[in-house]
Amino acid sequence: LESPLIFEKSVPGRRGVRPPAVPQADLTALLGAENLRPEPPRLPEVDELTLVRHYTGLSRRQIGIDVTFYPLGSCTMKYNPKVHEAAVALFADLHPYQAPETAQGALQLMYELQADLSEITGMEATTLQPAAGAHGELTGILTIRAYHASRGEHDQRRVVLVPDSAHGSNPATASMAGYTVQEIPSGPDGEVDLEALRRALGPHVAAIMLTNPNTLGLFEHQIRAIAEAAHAVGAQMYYDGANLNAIMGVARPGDMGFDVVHLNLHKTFTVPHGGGGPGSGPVGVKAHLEPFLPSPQVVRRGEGFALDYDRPQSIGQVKSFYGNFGALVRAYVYIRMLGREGIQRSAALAVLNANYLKELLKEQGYRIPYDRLCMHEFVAQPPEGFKTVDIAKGLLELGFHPPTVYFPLIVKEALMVEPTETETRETLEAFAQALGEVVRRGKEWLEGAPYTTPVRRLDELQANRKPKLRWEPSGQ
Amino acid sequence: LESPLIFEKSVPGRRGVRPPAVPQADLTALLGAENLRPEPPRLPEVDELTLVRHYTGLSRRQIGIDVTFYPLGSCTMKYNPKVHEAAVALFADLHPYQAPETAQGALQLMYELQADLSEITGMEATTLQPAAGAHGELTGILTIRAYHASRGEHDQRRVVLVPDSAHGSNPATASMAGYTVQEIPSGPDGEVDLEALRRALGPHVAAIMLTNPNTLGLFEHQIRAIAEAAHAVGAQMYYDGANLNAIMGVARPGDMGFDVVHLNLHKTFTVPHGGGGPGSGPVGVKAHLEPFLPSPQVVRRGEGFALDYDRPQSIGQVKSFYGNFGALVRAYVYIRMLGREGIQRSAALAVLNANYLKELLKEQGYRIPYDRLCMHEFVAQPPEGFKTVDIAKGLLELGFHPPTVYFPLIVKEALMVEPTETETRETLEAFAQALGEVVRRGKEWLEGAPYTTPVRRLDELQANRKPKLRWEPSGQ
Amino acid sequence: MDYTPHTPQDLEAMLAKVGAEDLPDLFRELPQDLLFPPLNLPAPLSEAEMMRKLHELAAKNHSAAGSFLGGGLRAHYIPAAVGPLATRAEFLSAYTPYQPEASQGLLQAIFEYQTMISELTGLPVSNASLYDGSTAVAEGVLLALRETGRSQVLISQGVHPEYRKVLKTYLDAIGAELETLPLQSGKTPPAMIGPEVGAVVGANPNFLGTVENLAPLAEAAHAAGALFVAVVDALSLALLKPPGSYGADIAVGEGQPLGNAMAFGGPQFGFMAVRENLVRQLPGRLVSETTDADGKRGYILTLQAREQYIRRGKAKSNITTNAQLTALMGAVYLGALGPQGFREVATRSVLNAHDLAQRLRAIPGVRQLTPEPYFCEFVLELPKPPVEVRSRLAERGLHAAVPVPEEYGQNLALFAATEVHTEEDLAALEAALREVLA
Amino acid sequence: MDYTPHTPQDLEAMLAKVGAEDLPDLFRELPQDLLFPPLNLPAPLSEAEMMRKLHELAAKNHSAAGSFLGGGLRAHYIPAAVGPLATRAEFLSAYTPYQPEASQGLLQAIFEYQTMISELTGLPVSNASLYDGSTAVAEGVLLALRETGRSQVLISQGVHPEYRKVLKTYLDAIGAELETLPLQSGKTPPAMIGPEVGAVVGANPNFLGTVENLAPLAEAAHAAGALFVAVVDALSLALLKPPGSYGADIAVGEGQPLGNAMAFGGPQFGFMAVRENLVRQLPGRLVSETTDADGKRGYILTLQAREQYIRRGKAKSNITTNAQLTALMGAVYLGALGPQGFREVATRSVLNAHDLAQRLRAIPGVRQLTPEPYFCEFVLELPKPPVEVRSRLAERGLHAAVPVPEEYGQNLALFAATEVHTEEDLAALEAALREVLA
Repeated sequence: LESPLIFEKSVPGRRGVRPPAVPQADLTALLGAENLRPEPPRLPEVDELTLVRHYTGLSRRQIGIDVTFYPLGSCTMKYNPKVHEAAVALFADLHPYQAPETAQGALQLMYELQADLSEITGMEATTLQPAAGAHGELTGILTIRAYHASRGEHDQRRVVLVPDSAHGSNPATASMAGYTVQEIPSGPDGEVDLEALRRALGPHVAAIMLTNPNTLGLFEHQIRAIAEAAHAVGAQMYYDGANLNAIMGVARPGDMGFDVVHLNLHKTFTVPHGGGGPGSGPVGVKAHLEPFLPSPQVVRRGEGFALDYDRPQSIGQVKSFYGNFGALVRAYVYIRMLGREGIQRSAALAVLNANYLKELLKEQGYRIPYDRLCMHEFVAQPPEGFKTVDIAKGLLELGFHPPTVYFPLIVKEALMVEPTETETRETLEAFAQALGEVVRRGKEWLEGAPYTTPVRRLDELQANRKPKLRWEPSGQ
Repeated sequence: LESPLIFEKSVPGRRGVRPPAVPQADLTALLGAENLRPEPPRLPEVDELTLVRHYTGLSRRQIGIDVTFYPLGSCTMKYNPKVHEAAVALFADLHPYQAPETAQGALQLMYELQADLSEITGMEATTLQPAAGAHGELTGILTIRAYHASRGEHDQRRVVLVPDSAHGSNPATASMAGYTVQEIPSGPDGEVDLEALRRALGPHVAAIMLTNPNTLGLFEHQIRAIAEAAHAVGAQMYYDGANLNAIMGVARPGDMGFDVVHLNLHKTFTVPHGGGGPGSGPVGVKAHLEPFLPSPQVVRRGEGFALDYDRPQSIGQVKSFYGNFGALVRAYVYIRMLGREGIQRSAALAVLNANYLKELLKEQGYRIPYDRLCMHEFVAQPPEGFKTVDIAKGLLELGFHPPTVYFPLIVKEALMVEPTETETRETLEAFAQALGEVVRRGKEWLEGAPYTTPVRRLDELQANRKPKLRWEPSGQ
Repeated sequence: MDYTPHTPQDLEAMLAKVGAEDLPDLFRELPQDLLFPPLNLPAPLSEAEMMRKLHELAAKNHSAAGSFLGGGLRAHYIPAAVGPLATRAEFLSAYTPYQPEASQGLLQAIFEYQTMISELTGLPVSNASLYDGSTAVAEGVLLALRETGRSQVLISQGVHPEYRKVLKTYLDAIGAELETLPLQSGKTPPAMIGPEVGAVVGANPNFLGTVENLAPLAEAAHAAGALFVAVVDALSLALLKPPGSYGADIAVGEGQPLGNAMAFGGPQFGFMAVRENLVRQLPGRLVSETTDADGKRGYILTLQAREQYIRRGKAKSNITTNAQLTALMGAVYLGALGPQGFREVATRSVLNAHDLAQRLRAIPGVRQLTPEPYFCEFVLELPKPPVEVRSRLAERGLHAAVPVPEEYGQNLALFAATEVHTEEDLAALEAALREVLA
Repeated sequence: MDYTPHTPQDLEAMLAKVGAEDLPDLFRELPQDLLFPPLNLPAPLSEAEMMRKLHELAAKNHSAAGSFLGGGLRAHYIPAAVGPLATRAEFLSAYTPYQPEASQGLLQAIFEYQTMISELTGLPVSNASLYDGSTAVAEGVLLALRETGRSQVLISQGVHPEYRKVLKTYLDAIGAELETLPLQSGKTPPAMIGPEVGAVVGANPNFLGTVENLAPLAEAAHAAGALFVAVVDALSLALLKPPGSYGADIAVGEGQPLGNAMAFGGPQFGFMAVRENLVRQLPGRLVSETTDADGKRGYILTLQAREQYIRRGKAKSNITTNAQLTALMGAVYLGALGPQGFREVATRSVLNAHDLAQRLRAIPGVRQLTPEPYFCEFVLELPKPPVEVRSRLAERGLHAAVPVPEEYGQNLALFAATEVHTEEDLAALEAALREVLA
């Protein structure tokens, strides 16, 4: 069935929700004739039922974790507990500028979460302000930058080292922070080439950004040697928390030698992804970096809690107000319900699920370029001659969301699979069967897939060459 | 895709939501060994994500008003405002036995709703206790019975008159109340045959049960003559409120001469149908019947509100506690938001939509057995040679819910169409087009329809002959 | 505001097509003096204004969320997943699944619900739900009378007094007789059952909270040719013998403890399960598995010949709308907890109730009326009027002490504990009651 | 409790298959002394216990639902339909729509959102959202600097002080210079714009609430070869000229007033719209219409070469996760109200603010700092410290008087009114402020 745009359902004069009655008003007098817009924005004019059917219908053309298995590598698409939504509703009507003595519950929650996250990461202070993972990266790198600047080394340290397997956000962040990015190659074992890294290190290096486990799902075994080498030349160790789910509570970045860590609360700590956000990207640091964290921090003051703006060395603010509080509530609930044991067990089972699925994939003829005990995810390749994009589209036809495709860049035809700990063994087995099935159906079938989704393969080239980015009223 | 039962997804030992920890307990000592069940009930054992996917998946195999047009005649499938659900959440945690001074808001709401419903129906008292329309019918008929009994006429009045076009619940209710049911034929104009009615009337008649407009969507024009004739022999006039949406606020049953009226809050007053309930069926009566209404009633007492159990002539209770309070909240919200004008306008537009759609159906070759200005609904027949069941299945294939089929019984191949006032003209036009389209696609196509629904036509005979009413563990 | 989408242009075109001049003209064939009465209703409110008024009304209520109130409904915890799943828009806004091809979601969910109720009760056939516990009792008894062709009913005083009131209303309607068997020392005594008795009804646990052995009553009923109706607390079935195992032909009860809000008394749902041979006497909807035109498994309403819209005056009941959504909440609840979680909720409720009873009956002047064994509710005799005690407790933020009808004795109050209570909660109630009774 | 489904049998079979002895053995290749540190976390809670603790925490907060607080976020009414629609499970639990065939719902919704933002701003291209208003300003300025290849920024003091702080953080990172143009009599004065300035930023209404004519500033920017960035209040665009019409190359702002809860400051969403020729410089996601293999219309992420996961160090921004769900709330909100309803919300907010300002500035010692014309927020000079006034008002159940940074003057407080306020509300605040200031 067709899915018209809401604008195409619009009928002039039709009304949805009506606000309270508005008295007669002379807006010209109040706002100035020269400031008034001559015509209203062409928003859709629909009744409430049409609105409801429109968005309900759109949701039925959409899948999410609640619908099916969604093993996107590096995205940690685990179950988002429903209790989160009940929890966050209790804190909806708080304004960031209300008197702090009237928001003590919210501040206490943030204070406790700061402590919990520091504990889980092995850090000594945490800011909750960044709005997402990449935003946390920026915050973390700026914190490092401020640290170097405070020691008079800013002009000297202009390079950030990033492995070639890193998430794209790492080099992008380093660029945003004004750094030159230097890529470090991976060794044949998929880990950072320690010798290459050593060669690249020097007094010009501000930081190394690492994901551990890395995007191949492999734990960097030489992490301590890396940290030592970095620290020996005064560089800071940055931990990209995107893959923390593998080791949350099991091994702490702080104990590995990292100085800074950002977390993706919407990955590891089960905040719903919401179709791409909002997320939350707290940043934890060791004590020597604490003075540079953004302002304000939540602090204990007497019996209560307060916002501390007195942070003279702070990098400043990275977002208005105090962070994505709604996401913080959800992460807090998650941590407090799981406790230490639940957190560690969840990480271990994420690893178990990934390894189990990796074994099943091998049985289906998929190739595993780095076939070791993996962490929370692994990278596979389709059987010889098959294209990853086709495998992905075939999976859609069988009702599964495909893994991340063509990433990391260092593996050809990569399928990056992260099942997460909340999936059942039966689901993993059914998924492996489906991966076998799409191959058995053959290339011709695969190249045409998907067949019964709301749309079939879309023309991306056309969209890139001649993007159509908004609806236009007909006749324009 | 297949849709396994939740039992088929069950794995021994798997857990979903966990309650607070339970201390070691000797249940044998507390409850007695002889009282304990030897084996737990075989409830499904699933993790929370499996639960969520299961019911989310089931919902995606289901349609409702929020998904598509749903013009079930006599069912008043109008839009259920989302504000209702926000409203009812404010009153979720009230216990019927908490001290009344701690539930004054709830009691006030009920008190005001009693008054509003009396006003809208033209009655003098209303009970909110019945749980559904048919339950209200029973309450109303028992109230009439108690009234006759109070006058010593119970043994004499053993008959309830019901038109042949009536809802099945009317005769079923009269039977449940111990009455003999006598059917009154409809005249050629689709209305009650007044002469036949007069012949049937007499001192043995307890009540006449009428739906007005009737199930053909026609207003009984002679309603006052009917009421006079009934009252002349001491019979009571019962109004089945299933079709009130046509005339809500426009013409009141009380003014027509009815003594009792039940309402379906889940039809006329936009309480969601919930897949078949819960509903709510308040009953309004004229003053002479008030003493017989169920106990308790909500009354004003001083500054506050109270439950009055001191009703010596009451028929007693028809449901535990005070009615389906959650439904009452929603109906209250609906009435208070619409006000008089909104209520009258909604009724008028329900009638306009029905008449407009009736005209469109004629253009598509459908036959209208009683082609007059209809009220909120009308009865149509497919073009000669087509079967109603096939039309219905064809509509499903085109994404519409079909009208009520094969009712009322007095019209062959009946399609009973009630669009309601919340549908747009475009929807009505698209629906009429679909009705034309299914006929154009021809009988062969129609007999195979639907094709792409989650299942195709189901074997009802098999289900009746050998009903399978529950899942059985395999091997049993 | 109303929810109609009609623009002036729509009105003009549509009125023209149907041959009416304006909206009132649509009613031109009605008696004109009936039309458009001056309704005395307040001015319409916008949604924002309405929500504000509702918040004001809600502020006049105290939450009974953590209360110790019982007597049919209790404050259990509802897992957060239950509401969002059961009230998915497709479930909330659907009608009765008359068109099965478009309603497989709901039909399958009902089929699963029927299975769960069958498992809880130990009886093979469950319907799709009834309004509530009280009307489920009435429908169960009517079923028994239909099946036996008799017209007398014997009911234990242990059945909830409101349920008995509702039953009386239903039986009066058809002229059947209702006799009550008074409790002795809190339990249902052996009964003499006459030859005209078609239904014998007992409750387990009974209204005082006591777990009864109803097998003798069931046997006596059967010996007299009557059917035995067991009224059971849904939660108790996690731990107690299923009524099917002690001779119940029909098991009924209230579904609220299974994942439904107390909602000031409604809606809940009533459940009913019966022996196989009673299926064609069953009131209400039934879903059966079947196959579709392609041989694929599917679900459909079945045995509809029992129902009013087919059978009219000869239907088994007039029930039409039932309590599908609240029953669905029950099914989701049971699915969320599973057998182990359900057992834990019940166990913790029992333990809390016993702890609480021990604390409260130690207060001077308080005596426990409910004999052992009891489940998660119990009745105490208080040295002050329960209505007053309930109010004094409420002033202290505690909701407890439901006044018990005088037929059971003077100054009696019902208490319940559930899995939501902590030891501190129990201690707080004890302290408050001591204060109130001092 | 955790959310893992593994039974002991699962564990055994799966561990065997992967060749591990137990769960810790999965980490055998890691440095062993790192493993399983003794985390200092409280004991785990069941869902019921957690919700109870949250209720306790929530009870320590006062609701700001009907408040007069402004400065970036305000207490507007959110229609009841917005939440249930935008948080349908499929939207809530989806990832970024990388697989368009399975994500048409979200992609179409974003395409519609882009259209709505384009309509509000009068600029042809909107991205799919940014984190919030503050980061949208920063991203907008960075865009202008990329496009112009310059490294100086001139910003009006009328831009929200927190937004300027965030911008400063972002600019410091790349060594760009930020110069602030102080307000004169509450408005942005004419500016001298140097040849190295790549971005000029103004706000409308500005932080004091005043509606400014930014056309001269935009013209001056263009004359100097800079781009002009307008920071606009989303609600104001119902009534005020779209920034595209007075020369903005880039319009950015905070989305919270469009159907999002205040949520103690987040999440909201930031919006950004630009001139056509800037599209390839735009940060964040973009959805385009296209066609599928059957020629059917569909939607897809486009111009991804701008983004970090393709372009890495050369990306236009590092943004990945954005604010899709809160932006969707914004779209549903605008769809629910339509142009008329949106206009009414804005109008009533303006009228209430003007009524309120009139009342409050009549209080002895109070002076209005915000010049005419102003929208729905305004700043007053108070005879007592605003922090104290805010607290005293809060004691009276009224939330108002946001302390304004001293860069704008001494003892200043910001007030806002919205469509939720009635005349009684305004009178109540007036009375309370009189009391507090007396």
